[in-house]
Amino acid sequence: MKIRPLAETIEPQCGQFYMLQSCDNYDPLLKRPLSIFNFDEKYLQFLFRIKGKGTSYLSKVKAGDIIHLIGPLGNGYLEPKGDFIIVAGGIGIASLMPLLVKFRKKAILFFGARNSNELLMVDAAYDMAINSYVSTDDGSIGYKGLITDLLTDFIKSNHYSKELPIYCCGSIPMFKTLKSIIERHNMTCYASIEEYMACGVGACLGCVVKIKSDEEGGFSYKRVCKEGPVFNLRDLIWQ
Amino acid sequence: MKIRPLAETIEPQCGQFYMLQSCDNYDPLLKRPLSIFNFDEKYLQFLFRIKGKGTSYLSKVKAGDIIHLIGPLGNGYLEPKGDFIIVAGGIGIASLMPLLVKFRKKAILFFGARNSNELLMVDAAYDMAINSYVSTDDGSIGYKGLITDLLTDFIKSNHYSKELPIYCCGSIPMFKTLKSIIERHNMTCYASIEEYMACGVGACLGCVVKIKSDEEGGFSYKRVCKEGPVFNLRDLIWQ
Amino acid sequence: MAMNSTLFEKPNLSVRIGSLNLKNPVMTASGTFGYGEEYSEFLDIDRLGAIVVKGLSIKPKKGNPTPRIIETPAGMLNAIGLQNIGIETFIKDKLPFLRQFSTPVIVNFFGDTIDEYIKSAETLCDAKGVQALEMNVSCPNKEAGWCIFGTNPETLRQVVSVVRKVTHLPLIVKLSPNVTDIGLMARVVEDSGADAISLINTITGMCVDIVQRKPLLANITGGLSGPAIRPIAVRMVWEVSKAVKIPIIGMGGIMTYKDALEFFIVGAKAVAIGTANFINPCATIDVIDGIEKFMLEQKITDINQIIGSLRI
Amino acid sequence: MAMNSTLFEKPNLSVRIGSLNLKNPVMTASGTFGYGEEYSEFLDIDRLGAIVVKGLSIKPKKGNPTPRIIETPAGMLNAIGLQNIGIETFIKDKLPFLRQFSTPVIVNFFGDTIDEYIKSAETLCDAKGVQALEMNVSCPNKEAGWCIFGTNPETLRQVVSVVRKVTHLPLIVKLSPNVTDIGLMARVVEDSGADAISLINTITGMCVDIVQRKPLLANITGGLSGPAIRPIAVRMVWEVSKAVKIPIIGMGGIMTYKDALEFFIVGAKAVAIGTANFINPCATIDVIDGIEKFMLEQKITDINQIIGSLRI
Ligand SMILES: Cc1cc2nc3c(=O)[nH]c(=O)nc-3n(C[C@H](O)[C@H](O)[C@H](O)COP(=O)(O)OP(=O)(O)OC[C@H]3O[C@@H](n4cnc5c(N)ncnc54)[C@H](O)[C@@H]3O)c2cc1C
Ligand SMILES: Cc1cc2nc3c(=O)[nH]c(=O)nc-3n(C[C@H](O)[C@H](O)[C@H](O)COP(=O)(O)OP(=O)(O)OC[C@H]3O[C@@H](n4cnc5c(N)ncnc54)[C@H](O)[C@@H]3O)c2cc1C
Ligand SMILES: Cc1cc2nc3c(=O)[nH]c(=O)nc-3n(C[C@H](O)[C@H](O)[C@H](O)COP(=O)(O)O)c2cc1C
Ligand SMILES: Cc1cc2nc3c(=O)[nH]c(=O)nc-3n(C[C@H](O)[C@H](O)[C@H](O)COP(=O)(O)O)c2cc1C
Ligand code: FES
Ligand code: FES
Repeated sequence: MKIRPLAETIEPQCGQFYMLQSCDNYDPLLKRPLSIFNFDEKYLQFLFRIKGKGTSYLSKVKAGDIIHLIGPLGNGYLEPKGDFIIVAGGIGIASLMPLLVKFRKKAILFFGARNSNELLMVDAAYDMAINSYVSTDDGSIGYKGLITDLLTDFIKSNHYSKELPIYCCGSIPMFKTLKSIIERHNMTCYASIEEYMACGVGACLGCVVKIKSDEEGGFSYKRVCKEGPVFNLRDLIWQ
Repeated sequence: MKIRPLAETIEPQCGQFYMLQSCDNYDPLLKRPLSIFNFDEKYLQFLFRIKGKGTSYLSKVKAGDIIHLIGPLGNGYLEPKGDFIIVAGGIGIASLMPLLVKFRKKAILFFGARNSNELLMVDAAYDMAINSYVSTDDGSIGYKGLITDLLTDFIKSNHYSKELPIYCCGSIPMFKTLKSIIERHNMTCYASIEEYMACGVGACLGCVVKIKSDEEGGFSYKRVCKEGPVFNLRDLIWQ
Repeated sequence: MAMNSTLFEKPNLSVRIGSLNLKNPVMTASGTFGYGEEYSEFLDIDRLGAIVVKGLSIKPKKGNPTPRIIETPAGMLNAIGLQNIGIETFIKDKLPFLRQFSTPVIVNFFGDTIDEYIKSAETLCDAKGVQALEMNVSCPNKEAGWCIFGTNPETLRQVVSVVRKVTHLPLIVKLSPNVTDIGLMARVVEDSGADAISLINTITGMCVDIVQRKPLLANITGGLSGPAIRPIAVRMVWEVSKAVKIPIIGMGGIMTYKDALEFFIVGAKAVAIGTANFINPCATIDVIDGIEKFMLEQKITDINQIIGSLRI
Repeated sequence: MAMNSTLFEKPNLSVRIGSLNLKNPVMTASGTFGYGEEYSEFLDIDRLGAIVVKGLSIKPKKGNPTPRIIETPAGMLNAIGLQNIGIETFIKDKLPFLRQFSTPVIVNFFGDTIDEYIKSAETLCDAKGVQALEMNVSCPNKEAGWCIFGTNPETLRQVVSVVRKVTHLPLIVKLSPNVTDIGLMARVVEDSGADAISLINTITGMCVDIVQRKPLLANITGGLSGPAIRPIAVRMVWEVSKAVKIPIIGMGGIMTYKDALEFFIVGAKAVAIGTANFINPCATIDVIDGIEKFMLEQKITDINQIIGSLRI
């Protein structure tokens, strides 16, 4: 979806997101978080998967309609200094695309999805990466299996790759596997994560995740919308 | 709005109505009552004014969309045996149009509205009536003033007209004026009235009006959706 | 293979509410389904678990002036004022129609005084075709300064106990949600001998016309129903299910089988569909079909495996 | 002509809550506006009638595990668990930012015990820049088996009375809606010396994941807010306005100035905007502007002419 802002806006950073209106009335009530997928002076662009009521509303928005949105929000990716690795799971590519666009031919892309239909924008991504590895759960395109398997193989066979930072966005199981990989190889990984959000601006404390800290209990709750959505994967704690 | 029923339907009677879906989710919650405006073997047609949330939703329905509706509902007009008078206030024409269509060149039409924009379908109505009298509050078309004034003049100058039944649909002030006219001249008037509705089928008792009766208090509550929407104007009591 | 094929059998949807056997656990909520006739052209009444009719009193009641209903976000307020034709006329004019069906008829009733409750229950339990009584205790007590029977544990105990004595029919007490501790009210009802509890009745609310500065309902306040109240209803059913052992009939904002399942999981043995009937006349049937389909997909053979199965 | 021209003057929107003067009657609801900073890039804090900050306790609190929020029809459930940075850190790190503005700062606070309430109030009323206190009594009392302070008239009286003694600041008590008789609670609060009452806090609700059969909130239950509860909130404000003389701050589902006006008409002297901030960061400002425009159109010169003007 392409949106032309009616007021002047701040240029979004890679990995930042917007909260978009999800209905005309009060059901669904809350705005929906979507990562900035692409932007230029005139348009903001979002790539999303129709999941439920909110995204289905957004999918019906027509040219000429006005929708309300808030953003850019959150802390995006710490920008890479040299080459880097991207690991995208399904619609996670939406959040990572700005990195590929901004740092053309600097990224080694690992892109996994359930099937070829969910492997969105793979051609565009392919063109902008140094090298691309693709997998699907059903084998309909690329390797049949998990993208993290391809990543593991790649790291094993390319020793220099351990120096590269990983940028990733995907599902929790993917993050968990990635975490064990980076811990094994002592790598760095920036992960953009998702949580249910109400405000998107840090006010409601609804979107928190457990982050390692010196506080009592060994963790503190950090807001995905404010301190995130990008965190150092090492610091994330899932129960 | 034209709707093609997906299942077989009963042919609606003049003055009956349908309850139409008013949103995709739960806000607004209830269906909206609309009079049948026109129909043939293939389509049901409704004419409505955008008033609030529900009608604004309906106005956005596109060809190919599926919407849920219930009907035909209620008791329509007792069909005229000979010539008759129609008194329509604004969008009230929607309910009366089937009478004009079914009994071509049998009706003397009195059609009033706030302004020319609210005088919908006036040309079509004109063609089907024996004779038409039109008024607007602002004088933008026809007589400047109330349609009931034109009717009063007409009755005064056409004695035979007192024998004709009146069919009317409009606002409460219009009904009140009409009521005093028919009582003065001992005429009969069938009035299609509006009330807030929840179920439309007689189950919720939300849409009642006071109707003269022998019961304690001199009235009983009758359901507009079931015993109505057409009542004998004489029996209606407004507080 | 024999084992696998059992998965394709129709799951069991029947439940017991006291001595009442229901072929499935989906009923209509009182006041939203008239006396059954109104919806009989839209659905097969025989498919319902039970039919609960509009609340009745000994004497017919005219009900409140209009406007009686008003929409609210994802809900509606009603102040019908318990308009009804009276028990006698019901038995004479409406019950014969309902007797045609195999679906049990549950009669919802109320009174202004304890005496009226007793008289109503007595009259109803002599009527052929009434299989259970549902007492609406969300109405004001004329004798005690019009405070609501069902919001005070003492008046609640009193009225339920006396009605229990005069009827052998399964007695369901329908709780008002306008209370601090719904679990306490449920225990009072259980102790007073009721066979089952139904909840929630509507939550009191009001809306104002800001230009006229008048209440939008002639009665000033009304009862809120519909999806807006569902989370409150689910919570209350859960609290009651922890408080009592007698069966619970859950309701409040159920629009789909998914909503109904929330109520079963927190402990309702049956559910009732209210406001949803207005939006979709076949809501009850769609809920029944939806539950059955869900159970097939999830390979659950008996609805009783779902009831009260909340994992915490 | 001179007379006519007065109609075009800005209407008066200022109201008094106890000894507190507000330039307009629109505040933020606690917990929905953080500590002000979060929204400061979206709106001019100086335009607000008052800013009510997220509930604070003596000790910082981590809050509940996640998920903490879930959407419901026209509403949301939250179980943040009163996560907060603690009063000390608030005074040190957040208050200096808020002191920059002309808008009064009202601090919402709570405790697990009466002692914690006292300590919180004492500490807060010594802090420069805190203009009023709002006591959240919708939290469990650790000493009395975790029952809610604000749902029992006795514990409510006790906790309000002692806090009243330790603070000279305007004391607002925020009532829980999860009670049978909100008017009674309001009278208790008035008798105990509070300067104002705010209501409603969220209504307890729950949602269930029907496949996992688990509550959708980690905390099992949460508080319902948003447009879904507005009719209930309006009714409660009306009941309270009939029960007490002290000023009322109304809230619950206000999305637009129209909703706010319903609260004024039934008797609220000020309103607070909660969940609406999430959907529209400028909701408070839009409500202020909307009220002003409405008053101009309706030729009402003073908001006090609207307050409690319900015609019945
Ligand atoms: C920072 C961030 C960026 C995102 N970027 C994108 C993107 O670029 N493209 C895209 O397709 N999706 C993205 N998502 C996920 C997207 O927000 C959800 O798919 C969407 O909110 C689902 O709404 P729904 O009404 O369609 O679904 P429903 O399932 O009906 O939503 C029900 C409720 O759950 C919440 N919810 C459901 N799933 C999620 C989720 N994964 N994250 C947060 N809330 C959720 C919704 O907000 C809503 O409150 C992002 C999420 C976050 C947190
Ligand atoms: C039997 C009958 C036939 C009707 N036929 C037509 C028709 O053919 N064409 C047409 O334009 N209008 C017709 N109306 C009026 C139409 O139903 C209302 O304009 C419509 O419901 C307004 O809904 P809304 O959401 O757009 O407005 P809102 O003002 O947002 O509605 C708010 C609430 O008020 C109710 N409501 C508001 N006005 C009315 C009303 N006049 N009657 C009943 N409920 C109302 C709505 O149902 C809703 O619950 C008819 C009404 C009845 C009772
Ligand atoms: C229009 C209407 C009339 C009602 N009448 C009664 C009644 O007579 N007796 C009763 O016990 N409950 C009555 N109720 C309450 C419903 O039975 C039900 O408890 C409530 O509406 C909540 O369920 P819902 O959200 O599915 O509608 C009525 C509800 C509505 C909406
Ligand atoms: C996310 C969230 C957090 C809240 N936190 C607090 C709190 O800390 N203290 C308090 O008294 N009320 C709290 N509330 C209640 C609100 O202040 C308000 O009373 C309630 O949400 C109803 O108003 P609304 O419908 O406009 O949101 C919170 C509400 C929400 C939605
Ligand atoms: S969504 Fe409200 S704090 Fe993050
Ligand atoms: S709308 Fe329900 S009885 Fe008429």
